[in-house]
Amino acid sequence: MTVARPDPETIPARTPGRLRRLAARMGWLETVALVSLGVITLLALIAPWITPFDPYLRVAPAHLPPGWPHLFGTDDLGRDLFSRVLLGVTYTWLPGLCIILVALVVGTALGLAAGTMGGTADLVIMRLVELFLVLPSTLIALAVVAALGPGLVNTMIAITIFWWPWYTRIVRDEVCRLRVRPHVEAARIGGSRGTALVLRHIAPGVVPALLVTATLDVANVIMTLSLMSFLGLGQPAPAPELGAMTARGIDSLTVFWWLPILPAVAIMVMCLMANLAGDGLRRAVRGA
Amino acid sequence: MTGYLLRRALGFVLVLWMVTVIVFALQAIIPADPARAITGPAAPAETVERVRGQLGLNDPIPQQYVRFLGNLARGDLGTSVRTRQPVADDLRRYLPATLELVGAAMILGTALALVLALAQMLLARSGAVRMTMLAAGSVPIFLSAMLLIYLFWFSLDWLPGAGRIGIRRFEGPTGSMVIDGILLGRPDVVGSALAHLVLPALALALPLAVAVGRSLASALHDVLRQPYAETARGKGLPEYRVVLRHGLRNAASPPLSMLGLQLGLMFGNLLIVERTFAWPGLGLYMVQSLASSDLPAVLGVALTFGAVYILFNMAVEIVQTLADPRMKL
Amino acid sequence: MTAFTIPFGRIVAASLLAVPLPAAAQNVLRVPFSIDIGSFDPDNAFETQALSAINNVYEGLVEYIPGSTDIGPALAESWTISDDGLTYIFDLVDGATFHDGTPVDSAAVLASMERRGSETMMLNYFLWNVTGIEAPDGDTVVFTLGMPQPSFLDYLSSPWGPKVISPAAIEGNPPEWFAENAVGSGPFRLTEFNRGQQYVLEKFEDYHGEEPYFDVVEIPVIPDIGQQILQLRAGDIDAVPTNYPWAQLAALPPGLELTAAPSMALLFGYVKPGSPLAEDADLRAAVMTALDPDIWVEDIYGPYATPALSLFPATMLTPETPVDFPSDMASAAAAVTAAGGLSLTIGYGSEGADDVDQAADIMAAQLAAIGVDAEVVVLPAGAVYGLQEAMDTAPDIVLTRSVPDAAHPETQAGVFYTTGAILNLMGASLPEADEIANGAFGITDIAARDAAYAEASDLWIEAGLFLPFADVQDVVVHAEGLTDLGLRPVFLPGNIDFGTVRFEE
Amino acid sequence: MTEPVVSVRDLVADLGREAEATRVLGGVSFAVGAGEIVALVGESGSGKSTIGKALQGLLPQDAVRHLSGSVRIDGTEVIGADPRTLRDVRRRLVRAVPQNPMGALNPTMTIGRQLAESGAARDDAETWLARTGLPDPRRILAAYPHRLSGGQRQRVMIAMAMVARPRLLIADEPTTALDVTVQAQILDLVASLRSEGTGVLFVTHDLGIAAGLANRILVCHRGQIVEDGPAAQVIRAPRAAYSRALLRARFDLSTDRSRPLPTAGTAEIAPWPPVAKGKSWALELYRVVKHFPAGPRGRWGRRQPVRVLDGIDLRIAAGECVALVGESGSGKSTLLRIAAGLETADAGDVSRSGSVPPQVVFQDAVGALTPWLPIGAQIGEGLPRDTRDTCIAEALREVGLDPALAAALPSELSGGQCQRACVARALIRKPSVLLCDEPISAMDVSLAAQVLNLLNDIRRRAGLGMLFVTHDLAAARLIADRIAVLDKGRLVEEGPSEEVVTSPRAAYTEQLLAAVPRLSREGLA
Repeated sequence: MTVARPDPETIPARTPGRLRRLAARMGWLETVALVSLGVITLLALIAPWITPFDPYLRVAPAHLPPGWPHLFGTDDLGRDLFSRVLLGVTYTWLPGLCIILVALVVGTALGLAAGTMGGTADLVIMRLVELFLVLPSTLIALAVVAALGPGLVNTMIAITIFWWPWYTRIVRDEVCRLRVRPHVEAARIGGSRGTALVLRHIAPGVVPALLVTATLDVANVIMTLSLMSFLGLGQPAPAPELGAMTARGIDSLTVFWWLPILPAVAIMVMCLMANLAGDGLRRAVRGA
Repeated sequence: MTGYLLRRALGFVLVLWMVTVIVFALQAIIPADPARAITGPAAPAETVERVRGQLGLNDPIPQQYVRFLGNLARGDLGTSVRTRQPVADDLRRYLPATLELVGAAMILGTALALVLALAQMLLARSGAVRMTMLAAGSVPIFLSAMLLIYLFWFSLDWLPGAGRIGIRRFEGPTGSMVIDGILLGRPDVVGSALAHLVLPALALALPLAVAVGRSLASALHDVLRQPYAETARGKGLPEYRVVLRHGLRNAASPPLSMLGLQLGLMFGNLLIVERTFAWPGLGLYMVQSLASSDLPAVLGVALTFGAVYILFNMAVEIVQTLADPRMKL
Repeated sequence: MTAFTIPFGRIVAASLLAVPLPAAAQNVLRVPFSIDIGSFDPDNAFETQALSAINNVYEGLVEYIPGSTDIGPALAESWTISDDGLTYIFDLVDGATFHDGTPVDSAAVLASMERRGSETMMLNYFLWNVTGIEAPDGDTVVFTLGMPQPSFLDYLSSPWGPKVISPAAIEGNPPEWFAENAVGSGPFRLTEFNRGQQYVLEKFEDYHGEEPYFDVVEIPVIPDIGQQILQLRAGDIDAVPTNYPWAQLAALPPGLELTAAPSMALLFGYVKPGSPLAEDADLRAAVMTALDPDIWVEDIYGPYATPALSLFPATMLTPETPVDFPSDMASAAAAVTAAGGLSLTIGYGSEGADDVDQAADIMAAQLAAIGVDAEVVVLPAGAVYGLQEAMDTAPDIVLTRSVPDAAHPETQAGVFYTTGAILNLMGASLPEADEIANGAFGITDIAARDAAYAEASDLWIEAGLFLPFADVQDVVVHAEGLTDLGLRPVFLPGNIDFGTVRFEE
Repeated sequence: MTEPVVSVRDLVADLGREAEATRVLGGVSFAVGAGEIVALVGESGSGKSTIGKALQGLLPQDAVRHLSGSVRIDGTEVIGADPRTLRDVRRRLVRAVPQNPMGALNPTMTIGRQLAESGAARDDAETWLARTGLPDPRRILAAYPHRLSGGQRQRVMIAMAMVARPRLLIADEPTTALDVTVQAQILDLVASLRSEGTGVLFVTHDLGIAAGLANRILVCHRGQIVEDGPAAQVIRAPRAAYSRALLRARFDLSTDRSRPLPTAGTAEIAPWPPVAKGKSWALELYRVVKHFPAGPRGRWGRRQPVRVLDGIDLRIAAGECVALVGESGSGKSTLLRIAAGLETADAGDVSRSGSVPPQVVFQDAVGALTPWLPIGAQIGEGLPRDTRDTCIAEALREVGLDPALAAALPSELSGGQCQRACVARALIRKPSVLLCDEPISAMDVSLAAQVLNLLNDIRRRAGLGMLFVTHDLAAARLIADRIAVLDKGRLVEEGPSEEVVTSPRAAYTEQLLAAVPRLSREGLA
């Protein structure tokens, strides 16, 4: 063998700390926000056990302004507002995550199906998606809840019904983009077929776009949930749902400002964190 | 062009039809009984039964649906249980106020979005503008509406906080106070109507401005890294001209789509804003109709909103196409 | 800051608003409504907040006297009842005219009653017992009843009772016309019906009775209570008639005061027949211990409500022995434990007022204290009327704050409690109580009548079918100096009588 | 050298986003005189484009970590100048022609307005458009960029730069994105600018182009100018070792095709061993026809079909390499995809020998690897588990990669390594035909030579049939036994490589041949 085969090239030194590089690309503010999403989820999970007072029972005179030991003051019935807001995170955050997760699962499955099967399946699914997307969703979700009866589960169902098509569209578009990418063609030529091809060579490529959208959507879902509960369609009392708490306290704005403002601030913080984290992820993914 | 419009019109009808199916299906599962709502809880069973017969509620659902579609084709949306007026008349009465408010919110929101996005591009690359934007967009609408009223009307007395106009008994041909005021040459009416529009429109516009502004900022960011932006800079153009002349038009498409989508979300907020600002529009009508399970009215509002939404999105699509010479209708 | 803002506000007001000031100093009363008036038709609508508007534009033959359940003259200046209780003869007032200038005479009353009695009218049941109406002369109307009905005058006095409408208007217009127009004989004329925006009543100059203080009543539609409160504080409106947050009544802002009056609004609960609460006496006693209104009524309403005495509003009848809630929390908890735990759902209609959801809220907390797993559900609009069709999913207790049609106990029992009653939402049936209530129908002696109804009330409570909680007052918050609001117990809360209300000089 | 319009002294630049910064320019000094064309030659990553950007003051602000030295253009200092001065410099003194004209024009603005923005009066604009050889300048002024072809756009870009009568024109690989025939025309155009008195800095990776065009050549390597001299001298007697290596790796139509290309580190090269052409056809295409919906839209939004392949007959024997040559849009990639089974033909037959379908080596080697899977897993996909690891290691060694790379992700590899991995993935399945879709067109010369050698070696050793699709006749001649020329969906010429190159029959082939830049050392002397 006389061919000058080049010397075997060696592995380039792996750059240390992929996470640190991701954080650097996201920006510190966004990284903090992303971490705080995890913290909020943790808080939402353990909130029922760490509230300083029983959020359902009268623990002090009504309408105490924020102070010690009642950090956020007390409400109309003398319940500790801080405990209620803390528990409210559970009642607002977890349903929001649930809606997004369910929508993600359904949307992704249909999007993968539409994108990879093509033909009639694609046509049918995407027409359906388009229909759902062009319907004025909040309005119909309201009507759905009005029909099914108020309540957290019904509200979640109503919102989910109008949320999955977004993900289907994103997944389908990404799949269509990825499907014609050389690496998929290469895998096909290499003999990879069907589900294995989709799951190994296509689906993981959809994750970044989905992740960004889903993170940004947390804020949207929370706002929609709180809107529903403001209209009296969310989780009824005594569950301390943040939107409902704000709604109920709104008449006290000028008298007991902490009743509407502090739950709303909690909503704001959650939305802000989700938005920032989503922005950061988007930036990291797109390399802006 | 004809083909395009034809296709869109077909889609338009299809979606409206879907709305009718969904709302009609809701009617079938809703626990309230329209006949009972009409006759009142005190009516004897025979009367309720008779009204049921008159309303055709005893017919099979498909038959009811077909009849409903037939009436719809003639512009008959039935009679409101609550107001005892033809729903079509009620809609005509409430729609102009809503269109005026939504229109104002759209214009204000788009303008705000532009300002926010440009501020983010040109002034501060830091997080300050973005944080303000995001925080403003994260306030629940019912609180922001109330805060606007409290601050700008109650505390500062800069702007009116409720109703459409400060002048009694003014009526015009279009139902939009601003346009009627202009048509009839009444500057006082125009001024008052505009002043009344500011706060509710602002409340509606805030989430819109944030969503569209972010979309625009992101699109601009991409566009300004395109080679042609570099070409423009290479010609020695100042950055603001690069942004305005080369950036905006090319970045217009995603924020325009976002604008169209936000209209759908705005309908939900509209219910709250109209309620809080005592704005006599379809949102208010909807809230009250929902509360009294006035199905013909709810159906009518849903159809109207659906039509407005779809028409607007069609218009957005056409504008997008016009903005980009590469696309052909 | 204020130094800057005030001129700015003025400039905006001067340049943009250009609100023309009224030329002559008129007395204008501005009272907001939370929702549109659905229909102004007195015969065909169950309005709640528009009662005083309708009752100030239209008049019936008789009416309740403000602040009481006594019946006084309206278009009839006097009346006689035959000894057998079957014939009522009304003498009409002299000189009354409709807003269209036509005189109010017996023919007009006949025409109006004919309209009210017709099948298409929602409120025709007010005349169910009337077999004939005659007009022997222009000033006299004679009603003949099918059976003695001591509550008949109450029915005629009811805010939803029959009104006298101009026959010319009935002749000349289709029935729907009355949804937005009115020709009555009351102290005010309906001059503007601007749905969703505002309604205006103006003083009727030729009114036969006492002249009202206000020349104009403006009724803007302001759905949001927060907006109403701010407008009241800013002086843009004169009263917040209903739903002023109870918690804020104790410390009203300067310039505001409140008028509280007795009301027939009774907060009570329907219990689902067959629920453990209705079936098991021990559990019921335990639940009642926890729900004892003595404990929580003040938390919600402050001084403006009292624990209920029976299933009838205290202003309607006062029982000799009020309902007694047990108070031993320890044994209540023990009973729940003994039964192996208990879970209950408390429901209320989504159209319910804020205090009802607060009550549900607090009840759930109270029940939690004795180990009951209580959940609150909100029923969709209108669903409370369909509960009997879906009993398996119905809540164990449905809370409501309701007002009867009239001040007679029959209107309470016959609408809410007796078997098959229209608003007997859960389909409760207790024959022995029905029997007593039906027996009391014809009793004219007030004491005997009340005793009978009180006995029926006790039976219903003991059977665990209904639970009375609180008599809630009618509280109107208004500008300082507004007086003589003319609040009537039978009217729904917040219905200010525009004919009597005035500013103190 | 005439009075310099640009003089660069000790230009040092560190670039990098976020934390890490890299020294991209390490003390660059040179000058360009008026009316002089200076070619800046270097491989990708050598910093040659950064020099161009630095001259315009257009280095991305948020990426510049350090910038020092001096760039004087017509007496104005650019380094450290305020934005106002920089804009003025860009408007009056320095203009650039981009690498890819496709994206460099604003799609939503007419050519006329974009030229006007450049400071051109209408007459001026028309004159310059005409000078660049564009027909009907008036029509072009009113047109939107998407109406123009790539060559036309590049002419517009040149006109746009030249209307400002700049002192210096920076042309950053202005021809690489264009078809070969258009490339030559653009080069002629650039050469003609000399007469305007404008200095031209011509950035390129191709020594051949540089030699044919420039007065002087600068060779750029790792942020340093390693060679600066008159073009003829640099080509004939390069002083720097790097320049010599560049020259040696370069191939054109006269390169010796009997032996592997010389690459860095190889001194003496033996000729290719003869390869036995198999008796059987490894791949047969018979009257293949293909349509694409690419025409104008009909009423319901459907596009009219356009015929992209019009009855193609092509056969490849085992052990034989056929090069398919054509410009973009000729249908050559479509043909390859049909041969690979990625698309089906509308008419005609495709038959392949053997049970393993043809494997493909793609142009975009990085893109052809799934980004989130390790190299090894991709190479060994579908292989029996027990022998997988040894097979992968063997395949990696075969293409000259360290078997330890099996665990690496594609993003951790260089472009050349990725292409080798792709070849390994194709070979491990032991196909009878290997299809190569422009595998070297995106590569620097030295890398291209390596890959070309590798492919040639492998097909000879494994007796593979190979279809080598390319637009580069020089590469085609080197690797292929036969050359087929495709023009607008038709095969216009087919024959043994040497024959096609030396005595083409089709006019189109002649055109292609004329466009290939040559390093005629004699001519320069």
